[in-house]
Amino acid sequence: ENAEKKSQEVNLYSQRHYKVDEKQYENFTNKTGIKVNYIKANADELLERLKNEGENSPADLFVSVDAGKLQKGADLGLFQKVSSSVIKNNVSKDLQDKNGYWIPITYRARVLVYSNERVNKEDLSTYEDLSNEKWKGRILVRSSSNAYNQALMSSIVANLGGDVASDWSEALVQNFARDPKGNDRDQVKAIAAGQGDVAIVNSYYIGLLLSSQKEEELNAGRSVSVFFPNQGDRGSHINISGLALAKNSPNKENAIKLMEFLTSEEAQMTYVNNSYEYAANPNVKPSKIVQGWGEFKRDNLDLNKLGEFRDEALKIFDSTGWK
Amino acid sequence: MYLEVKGLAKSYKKDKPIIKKLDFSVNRGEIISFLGESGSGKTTFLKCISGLENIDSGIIKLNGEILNDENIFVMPQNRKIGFVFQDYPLFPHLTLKENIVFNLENKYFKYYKNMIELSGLDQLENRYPHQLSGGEQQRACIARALIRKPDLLLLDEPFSNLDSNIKFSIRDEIYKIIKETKTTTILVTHDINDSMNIADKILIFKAGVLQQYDNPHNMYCEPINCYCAKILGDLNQIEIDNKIYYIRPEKLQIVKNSDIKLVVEKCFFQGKEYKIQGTFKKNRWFLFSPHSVEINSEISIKFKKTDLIYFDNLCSNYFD
Amino acid sequence: MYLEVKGLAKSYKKDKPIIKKLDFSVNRGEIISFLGESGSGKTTFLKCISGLENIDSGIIKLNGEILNDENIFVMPQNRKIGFVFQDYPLFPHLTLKENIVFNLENKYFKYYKNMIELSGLDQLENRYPHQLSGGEQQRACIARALIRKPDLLLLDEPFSNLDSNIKFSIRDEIYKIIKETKTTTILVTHDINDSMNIADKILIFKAGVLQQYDNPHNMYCEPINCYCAKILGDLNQIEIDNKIYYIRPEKLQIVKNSDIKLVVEKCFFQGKEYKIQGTFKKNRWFLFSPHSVEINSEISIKFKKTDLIYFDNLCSNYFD
Amino acid sequence: MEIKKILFSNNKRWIIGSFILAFLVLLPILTLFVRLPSLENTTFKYLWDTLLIDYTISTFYLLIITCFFSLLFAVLPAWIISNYQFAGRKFFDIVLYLPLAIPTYIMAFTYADILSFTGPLQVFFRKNFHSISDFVNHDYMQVEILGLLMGLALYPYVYSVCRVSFSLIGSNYINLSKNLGLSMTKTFFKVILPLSSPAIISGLFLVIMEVLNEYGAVKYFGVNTYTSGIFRAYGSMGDVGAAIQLSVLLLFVVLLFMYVEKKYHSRFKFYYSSNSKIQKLSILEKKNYLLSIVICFIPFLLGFLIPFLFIVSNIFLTYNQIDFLDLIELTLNSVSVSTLASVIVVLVVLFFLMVEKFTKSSFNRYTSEVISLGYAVPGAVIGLGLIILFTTIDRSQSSIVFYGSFFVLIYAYVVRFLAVGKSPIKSSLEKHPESYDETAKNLGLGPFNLLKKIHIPINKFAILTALIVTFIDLLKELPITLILRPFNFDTLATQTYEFAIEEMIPMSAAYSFIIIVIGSFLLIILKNSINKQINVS
Ligand SMILES: Nc1ncnc2c1ncn2[C@@H]1O[C@H](COP(=O)(O)OP(=O)(O)OP(=O)(O)O)[C@@H](O)[C@H]1O
Ligand SMILES: Nc1ncnc2c1ncn2[C@@H]1O[C@H](COP(=O)(O)OP(=O)(O)OP(=O)(O)O)[C@@H](O)[C@H]1O
Ligand SMILES: [Mg+2]
Ligand SMILES: [Mg+2]
Repeated sequence: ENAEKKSQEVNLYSQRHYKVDEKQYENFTNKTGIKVNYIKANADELLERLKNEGENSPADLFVSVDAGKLQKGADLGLFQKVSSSVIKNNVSKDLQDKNGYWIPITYRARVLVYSNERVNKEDLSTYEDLSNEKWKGRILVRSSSNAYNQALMSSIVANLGGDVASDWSEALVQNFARDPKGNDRDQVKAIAAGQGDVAIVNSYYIGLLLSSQKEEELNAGRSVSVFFPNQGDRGSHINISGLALAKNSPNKENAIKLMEFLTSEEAQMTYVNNSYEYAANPNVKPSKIVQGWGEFKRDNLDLNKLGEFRDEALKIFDSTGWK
Repeated sequence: MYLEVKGLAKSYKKDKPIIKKLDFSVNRGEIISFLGESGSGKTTFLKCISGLENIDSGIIKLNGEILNDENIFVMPQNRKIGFVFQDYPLFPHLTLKENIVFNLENKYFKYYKNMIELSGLDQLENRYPHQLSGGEQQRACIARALIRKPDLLLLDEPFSNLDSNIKFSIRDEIYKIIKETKTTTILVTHDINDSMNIADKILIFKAGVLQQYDNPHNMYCEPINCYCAKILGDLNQIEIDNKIYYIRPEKLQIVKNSDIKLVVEKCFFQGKEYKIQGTFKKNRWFLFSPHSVEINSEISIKFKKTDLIYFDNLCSNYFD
Repeated sequence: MYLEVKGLAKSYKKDKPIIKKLDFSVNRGEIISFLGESGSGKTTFLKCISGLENIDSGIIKLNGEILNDENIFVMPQNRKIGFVFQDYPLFPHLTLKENIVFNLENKYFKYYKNMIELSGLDQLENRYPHQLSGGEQQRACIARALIRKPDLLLLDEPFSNLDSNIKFSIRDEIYKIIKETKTTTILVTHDINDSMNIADKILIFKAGVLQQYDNPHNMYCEPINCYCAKILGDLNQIEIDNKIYYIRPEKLQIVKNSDIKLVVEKCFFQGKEYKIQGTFKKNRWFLFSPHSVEINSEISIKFKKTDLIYFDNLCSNYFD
Repeated sequence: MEIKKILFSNNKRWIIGSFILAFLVLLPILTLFVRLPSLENTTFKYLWDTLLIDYTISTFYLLIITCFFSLLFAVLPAWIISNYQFAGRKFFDIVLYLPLAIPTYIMAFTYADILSFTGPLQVFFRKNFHSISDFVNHDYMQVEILGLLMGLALYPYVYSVCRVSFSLIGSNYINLSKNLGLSMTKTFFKVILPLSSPAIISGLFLVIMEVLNEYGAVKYFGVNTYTSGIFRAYGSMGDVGAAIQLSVLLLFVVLLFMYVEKKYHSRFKFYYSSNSKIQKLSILEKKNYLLSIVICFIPFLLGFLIPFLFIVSNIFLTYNQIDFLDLIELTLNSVSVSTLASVIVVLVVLFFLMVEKFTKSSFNRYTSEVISLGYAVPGAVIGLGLIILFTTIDRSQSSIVFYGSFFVLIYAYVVRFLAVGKSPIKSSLEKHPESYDETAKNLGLGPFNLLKKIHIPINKFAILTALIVTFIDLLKELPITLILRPFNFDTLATQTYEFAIEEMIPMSAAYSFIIIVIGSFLLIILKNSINKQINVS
């Protein structure tokens, strides 16, 4: 009886904590009768918990908004491979884990936004170009303790090597308009306030800003434009939200069902319409606001590299004074 | 007249005056003892003099200068009055020396050495108050007040916190210091012994009114009413011809036989003599005897008519 | 013997015993006064008796039963000993009545009415401690202890917080209550007057050791050493043939002329007589006189040889 | 020797009981010590070499600024309210406690929003005084501003102790100073402040602890404190060992502060002892009236009114998106765990203090000191300790007994917040004379009855204070709840935080609003309770 009862549940350790997720889980339950339980916390703490729990862990799925954390979990041997053809068919090939430990559900791009007044679109090109002296005192970005910045730096190390990344970071820090602080929305506001001209931000937050209830924030959002860097070469840096199946998952079947559901077109539509992310399912178009920025070429670096080069990226931040 | 108080009235609540009307004056260098029951307003009186409380009406004049009347109010900071408070005398965060010279004008620093010797505190300068005995604390407070050469010294029950053993020596020392520095002093107390031993004049205060103001001897021998009489010592009550008379215990003599017979209730050994408590016509009487007497025995008493004291018959009702 | 204490020793810190060795016993119904200086360990002694402190060694026996020795320790909850503490005796959150019947066994409730009348608290049953005067609080504490019919009553300085006016009446009342209930009592105090007035026997305690244990009269007239002698009253010192003798002030008589001449320093009016302080060969002397004498004048003194008291010459060094 | 004494004492059951309980309380921290890797650890070395100096400097800088503002907002208003009668006094006496109801991170997020380019302040100037709007267009996210904001959020810790202390000092010392010729200002600086310094320091100690453990607000303002270092090691670098090492180091820093506080406290321990007279309020002079009102109004205005109104306006903005059912559920969640945990905290505290009181053993004095250590450790680290601890226990039993249950969550809360519940009860107990205990024992009371019939009734306001303060802190608690909560469990604080870090501050308003309203309501009760303590003792 106990086993039967258990099979009607699936347990998540989730770093994602958006209202849209709850909606998805509800839909899933309505459809399958399987109840979704979740604990929301920071990725590292959840991984630590998973690691310590070992065989006794109640967790079936680990959910993260950073490929690096998924790779870290895989490295620690906390996950098991998933071989569902349904899922494989649901998501773009280049977003998938080469090793098969995790699967993507959505992704975001690390884009540039610039002041419509003070910056010519033509002057922008790549992330690397931001270290150019012409941007002295004009660049805004948040702190290096932010996971998205760490992923960006990891991607640059992976693509261009540590030395280039280090030089780039050093020059970029010189171009900072102010000490890194605040969140991505604050970087945009700082452009509106004239404290800087170009900001490195997450596409997702621009979407949020542009749907703000506050008129002044909308004005601030409209005074800037989005630019996808590196379209001429490797493409813009992206990071995924993804799921991984826990090694000792007690409700494995349900977990796979949930993964299949979340990558299905129906669920993917729900994501993009509620959260300004890009869908991992190639058949699903992003929301209106996001579509307005146009299509872009994404960096198809193996996303596991984001985790692999994390340590090096951190050392570069620290040695070049990116606070 | 050095200190003059005229028509002083003070109340905390509208219709319950603590001091109804007080007139008296003090000569320079005199020690006055202000005697009253607990809660009768002694501390309040000192606070009025020192400016820590406002007065309702009246005039306070010190050394010819008006400190307080209808129009004038000299701030307490600017009155040269030393006040030794009833409790909490020293600042706990300062050493004894720092306490004494606390906020002291430069010109007075030269008295420090003398003052600290006079008060016998020379070894203790660097101690904190909690490292001092009660008596040492008291002396320090007095030194702190005196070093400023106050025009007037107010002592609020300076002995109330002391062991009775230590009390006598401290009382004597304080007396010595005050007399040597010739400081005009008002000593507030509820202990008649302290008053008698120190004061040049005693002021008895009751029900918001001055009752008697005189030197100890007159006070004892010619009390103005039964209240004052009782305060200064035991009184035995006797009715003669429907009139109530009083007589002091030491005026009674035990004799072989007489009309006045007492049943002994208690007989205390008091060192130099025995104190006997007995009943005479339902009144409690006291007297002294060089020898012990047996409890429940009857003794005969004799006295001189001239030693009887008479007050208005209403007197005792008035004060109870 | 009702209460027996044998070889009692107590120390808080290893090498600084408060009580070195104490042997004494009390008869049923007696009032014993335990007399010692502040800090000499009086309270500690009472706590040992009542079981609130452990003892280092010795035996405490009450009514034939051992309360504390090497092996036995009766918990304080289970000793039938009433303890009236030195300070803050009443629980602030309970009314006077609730305080008195606090944790009272049913069988004692019947004494409540009598006890509250005896202690004169009948009007105040529903007041809270902060609405009571100091004396009322003291009496309530004693009532609370007595209503339980304790085998032994311990009073720790029950008068120390009181006005001296009020003190005498409370002292008398307590005495009356104790004697009426025939309660064996140990009264701790540092005031010799209280001891003399109340106690059947006085125990003088100094330097961790019992000095003398006797009735007041013997104590005064035949003190065992100079310390005990001085505690009970003023002593005048005189050297005759290189030996130091003492004499009590009341044994001195003022005469027209004699060999012994005194310079008068002070003359206090004390009500029934004058107390004179003077110097005789650099020693401070006291004596009494029915008349005032002039300060700085010389008076002649006479006494009887038999009134002289002699101690070992080392005695005064020993206790200073 | 000491052990022998314990084993042979009459109270050995109590002493051993309290030892076991103290061991349980400290277990999560001890677990960390056990896991403490050698100092050779490369991450630790790396952090030590590159960042820690900077982090330490900015930590102390932030501490100094925060303490400065806490004192500024606390001391003078407390003095005015404790001593003067003026119109509005009663009102201020209540509202000055209120900023405590606003979590620090909400204070930081809210003010960053208010002061930002798109916030009401700058918008107002742009719309109405365009010419000078440039003067207010600044980057306000500076460490100094953060210190100011944290000062606003935390000053009530200092205010409440000052309020009590100033009232208890009473009129005696003030009269004495006047008599010795001191002006009121001089009296304040030379007498009142020194006399109150133990109280002020103990209040500041709480402020310091809060600053050391704050993470959300400092991260947002880009200020790297010592705690940032711990999180960098733990989170970004994934090195739990280094995080533990740093926490232990932090623990030593805190122990140092604790030692200083104790020393200071013991030096002045005696001064309340028997002060009976309550200070009579003086009438405020006309010429000082306005100034006093301003001094009292500013902390309330900045620390409560403005952020509160801003949050309310955000609620109106997002009115149609509020999920009321969810709101009610989270409120119930928050209230129930906070209630349960604060009651347990108070019970545990009472147990330790009572055992200390009646055994009088120095061993117990130490145990009841060290149980406060949990407060010095960042919540996330305590969470980590508990994870390690319970997963080890669970693994050895190969079943999930405790872990991931409310039990662990409450356990962690208790470990972390014992210190908060302890201080008001302890200081109240210290004010009562030993003779209460002795009398009660002499009258035949055993330990339980002693607690029930004497100590709980006479310290009831202090116990209430402890309950309320702990409850409010728990209501705001974040890191422990995040990591240790059971499945599907959210509190008002976690929901507020999730919206806030997702940059949806307006959406978080409804949740923070409830935290603030519940907190404020309790603080008003607290104020009465504190005032009663002042009058009773
Ligand atoms: N600030 C005050 N406000 C209201 N009533 C007061 C104040 N200070 C004192 N009283 C009351 O005035 C009366 C006289 O008080 P005061 O302190 O002057 O008495 P006291 O004679 O000094 O008594 P004690 O011998 O106990 O010191 C008391 O009933 C007291 O309660
Ligand atoms: N619990 C304790 N621990 C250590 N020392 C103590 C303790 N209690 C009292 N003492 C010390 O023991 C000595 C005797 O104290 P005790 O209270 O018995 O004196 P006392 O004779 O009652 O004095 P007083 O007349 O002032 O009440 C004092 O020096 C005191 O400081
Ligand atoms: Mg007084
Ligand atoms: Mg004592």
